[in-house]
Amino acid sequence: MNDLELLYRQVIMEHYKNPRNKGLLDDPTYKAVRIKNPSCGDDITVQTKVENGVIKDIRYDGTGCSICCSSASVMSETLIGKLKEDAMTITETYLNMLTNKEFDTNVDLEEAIVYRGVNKFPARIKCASIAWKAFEGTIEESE
Amino acid sequence: MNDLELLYRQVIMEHYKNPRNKGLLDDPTYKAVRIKNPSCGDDITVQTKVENGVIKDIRYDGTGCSICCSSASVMSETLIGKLKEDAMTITETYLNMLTNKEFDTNVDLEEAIVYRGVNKFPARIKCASIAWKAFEGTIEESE
Amino acid sequence: MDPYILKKDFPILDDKTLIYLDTAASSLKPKQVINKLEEYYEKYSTNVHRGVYNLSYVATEMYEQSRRKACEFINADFDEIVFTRGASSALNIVASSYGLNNLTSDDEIIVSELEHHSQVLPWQNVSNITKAKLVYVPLNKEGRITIENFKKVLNNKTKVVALNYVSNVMGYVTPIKEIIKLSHNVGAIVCVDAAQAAPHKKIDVKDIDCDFLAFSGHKMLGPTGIGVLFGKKELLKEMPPIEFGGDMNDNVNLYDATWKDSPYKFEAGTPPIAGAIGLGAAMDYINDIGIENIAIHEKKLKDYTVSKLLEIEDVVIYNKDAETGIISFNINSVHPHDAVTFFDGDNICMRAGHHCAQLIIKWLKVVATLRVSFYLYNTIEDCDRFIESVKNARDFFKSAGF
Amino acid sequence: MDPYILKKDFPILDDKTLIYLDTAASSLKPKQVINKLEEYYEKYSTNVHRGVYNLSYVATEMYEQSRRKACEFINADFDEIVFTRGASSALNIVASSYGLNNLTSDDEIIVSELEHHSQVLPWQNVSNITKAKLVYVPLNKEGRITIENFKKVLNNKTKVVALNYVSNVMGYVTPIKEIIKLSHNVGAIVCVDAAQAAPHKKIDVKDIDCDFLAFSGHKMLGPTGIGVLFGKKELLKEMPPIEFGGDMNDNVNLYDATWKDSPYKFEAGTPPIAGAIGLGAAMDYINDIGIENIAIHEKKLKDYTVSKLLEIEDVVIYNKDAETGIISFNINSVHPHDAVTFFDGDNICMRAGHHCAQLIIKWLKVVATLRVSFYLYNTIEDCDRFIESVKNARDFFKSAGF
Ligand SMILES: Cc1ncc(COP(=O)(O)O)c(C=O)c1O
Ligand SMILES: Cc1ncc(COP(=O)(O)O)c(C=O)c1O
Repeated sequence: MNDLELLYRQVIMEHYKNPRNKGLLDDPTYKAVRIKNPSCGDDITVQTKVENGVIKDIRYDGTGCSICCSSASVMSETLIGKLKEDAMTITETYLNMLTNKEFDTNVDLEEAIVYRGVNKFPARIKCASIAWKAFEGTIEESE
Repeated sequence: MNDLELLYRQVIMEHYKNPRNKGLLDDPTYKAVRIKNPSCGDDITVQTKVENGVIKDIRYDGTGCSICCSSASVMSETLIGKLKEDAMTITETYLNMLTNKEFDTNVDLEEAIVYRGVNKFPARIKCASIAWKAFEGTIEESE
Repeated sequence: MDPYILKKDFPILDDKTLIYLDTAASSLKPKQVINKLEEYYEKYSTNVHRGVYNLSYVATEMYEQSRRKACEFINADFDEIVFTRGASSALNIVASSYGLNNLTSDDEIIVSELEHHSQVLPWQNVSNITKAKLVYVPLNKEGRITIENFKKVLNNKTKVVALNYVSNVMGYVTPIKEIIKLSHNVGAIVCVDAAQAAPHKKIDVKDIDCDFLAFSGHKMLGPTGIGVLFGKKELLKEMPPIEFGGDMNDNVNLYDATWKDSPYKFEAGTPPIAGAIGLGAAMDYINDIGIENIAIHEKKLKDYTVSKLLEIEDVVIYNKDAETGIISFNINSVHPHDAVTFFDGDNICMRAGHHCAQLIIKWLKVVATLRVSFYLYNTIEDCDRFIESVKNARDFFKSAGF
Repeated sequence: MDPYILKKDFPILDDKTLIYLDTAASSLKPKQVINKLEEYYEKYSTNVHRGVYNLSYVATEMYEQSRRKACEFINADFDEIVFTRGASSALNIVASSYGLNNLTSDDEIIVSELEHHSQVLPWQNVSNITKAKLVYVPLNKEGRITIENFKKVLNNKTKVVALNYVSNVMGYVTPIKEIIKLSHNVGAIVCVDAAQAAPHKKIDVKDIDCDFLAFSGHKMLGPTGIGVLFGKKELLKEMPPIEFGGDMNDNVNLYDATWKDSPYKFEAGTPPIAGAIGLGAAMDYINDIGIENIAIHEKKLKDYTVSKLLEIEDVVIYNKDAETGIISFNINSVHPHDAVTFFDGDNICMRAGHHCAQLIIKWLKVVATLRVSFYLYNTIEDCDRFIESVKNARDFFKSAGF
């Protein structure tokens, strides 16, 4: 597989075409954060509901390229049900992986590992980051 | 004489220290034009009275370096009493001489010829020009 | 003109695999311009208008010589050329100085959905503050500003017409001369955004009789950080400065001050000296080739590419009949940002997005477009490689399931 | 630091006879900065923030890296650094955006006669429009802004204090930290003109706690056409943009639009990309030497030169006790423009005039001054040749009859 095929792996396409947890709720128990990528118009809002230290639910909506939209879907699937601390660790590890920083390979990124290929495309790192950054934002808001 | 001595010739100093025709008149039969040199703050106003095609009088006032002030004095002495056309020819010849353009050596510049040395100091050409340009302006105004 | 020879002037094209199709965002720079910048920084890097020593005199002469070159480039007079930070800054001066001081709630400003944000947002601001009404020329079904539609919105209340000369998304040439004539008939002034015209098209401000016109250096082989505002003498004369300080004043007292005449009134502080000098070199370069020759070359490349793209299934072109070297298109069901990564893999640089012109993107009812823009350094081989890449991109994304 | 070694970095100083004493107007440029500009133009001369292809990503990274360097240089945060055309533009943004939108006729603005036009004229304009009162700190007999005198004009009506950090004519360092503290006590914000401080003095915006601060690239080894505005986050956040278009907006509709956050809100259009990248290289250069070392070196040259000048009859020095490398002086009864031509003949570049600071020239009751300003590339030999030239000039003009 070449870099590009690596980037557009089956699992990414699957989430792009069949997004999970998409659509926002009108529910004040969720914290929401919106992030845009000024350079290309990606625009994602993430809503998170935390209960007793557990990520009870994540919803999102927005527009963007396949990397951006699919990563929001993958993020929601990966993090729902996790302990808040674990979700944050996974997020940090994921973002480090994207930006070619050292990252703890013991952390199980689950499906999100497929975004490893993005580090070959620096101009697209933001696309794969913003949903996760918005999630981080919702947790910080709730603290 | 080196270039600098050539520039600050006796005649220039003489006019700098004993300016002729200096001080403006409150007389509507004179046309006045003010010119400034933004780069160094020279500021000269020239008044001209033309009668029957003859330069009857020239007055001026202002501040500036020795080249600027003396050239106003020399200009007034050179041009008073001349036919308007001749005064304009002298002015044009003088300005051409300053800027290293071709100029008609048959035109008698009288004392103004001493400013020949200024063309060695391009940064000072404006200083030696503005009184003469202001004079030109007064003639154009009166037409 | 021979693009194969010209290519050699552009150091960035030493990379023979690079295909640069994003000139509408910013052009590449020839060594003649880069060397000129170096010359300033290595030989006479002093301030202008201020020193009375020789080096500073040289810098001032070079700076003002660039102004004279800009005059010749668009047939303006010396005191009608203001150096600015770029086209955006230039257009903002017109809106802030002329617009805010001359418009009232009785007046109308004509703009269009085909404008770059830099030509529409300053006038939105003027409209917000003065309550002058912002009026949009309806675009025809191709997305063009036509005389016919322009007449529908022009009336005696129109005080300002602010339109582009060439659109940066659609590449259409606006019939600006006729628009200006019609506008003057009702007493309106016309501000022309020539950011995409100046690099590609002979401009004659006296012939078209525009009141203001703006363009940028970096889109026409020149440095970043320099632009030109043309304004008619009589207008500039009456307009207040927008920035204060540095070199733009005459006499300064504790509680009041007077300004220099145009253009200096609008050039507060140390200007972008190297930028202006570099822009002069860029204009020389363009003049040496002949801007008409550049226009013909670009059009040829664009027509060729459009004809080939039309043969590719799943490609939608939004402006196939454009008169200049810009193509806006998409590959069906592939988000342009995904597509552009594919092209990047083939070392083809091109834009995906809204091109700072969201209104026309919304008008087209798309999220974004891909854009290709040609210039003098592009060749038929560039087009062929690009077309090949489009085919491969289409195949790749389809097989990936898009 | 060894100025003899540093000199070699400055291509213009290949001319060994050249003595450049006009850094306060604009500094010379080292090859490290010139090379960086070349690198941009030759390797990745694309637009920023817009392309999603790799070259454009590189340009954007380099541009934003310069912003981070500027942050470190003055200890600011990322979103507090706006790139502008220069110090003048930066100060104008503060006056036009903060000043015009926050002041009323009940308020007072403190400035001084020691200001550069770029720090006094924008506030004259704000005063004219808002009717806020412009108040001048009385200078002490040396021409300094003192805490004692500042207290005389500070009161509960003071809303803005706009002062220089280092004067470009007198070279005095303003006790800005204490002034800021006093100002904050009465609820005023402080805008610092650091155009002459940034090249010569460690600045820490958190330590002095200023609200705004401005400086230029070209005075600190950087390119022309680039400057920096620092503003505290909370203030920038509330301030409206001054220029509209290009890259500063978020969503654009027909009749309204939203803006990006700071700093982008204030960077309309294509920014001076090469300028910003070059400024980053200039900051690296200064950091490598250590700005404190530069300051010590300049002060040494200045003290030495003053001591020698004081021995020359007919020389009047206006600021002999200045803390920085600036000397303002005259030769009795010789107009400074005449004098400067003499120095130019000895290939010594220095300023004569009002230095865009007419108020202090009027305060000194002179028509103009000569000004010498030292920087890292000057040596004791430069001082000696300059002093020799002053003596010769004096002799020449006296013998010519001045
Ligand atoms: C049509 C048009 N107008 C204005 C601009 C703004 O130019 P700049 O970003 O150089 O200020 C551009 C460039 O993007 C443009 O294409
Ligand atoms: C103290 C001071 N402030 C402001 C400025 C203005 O800087 P610029 O001309 O780079 O905008 C200068 C430069 O002359 C200066 O010396």
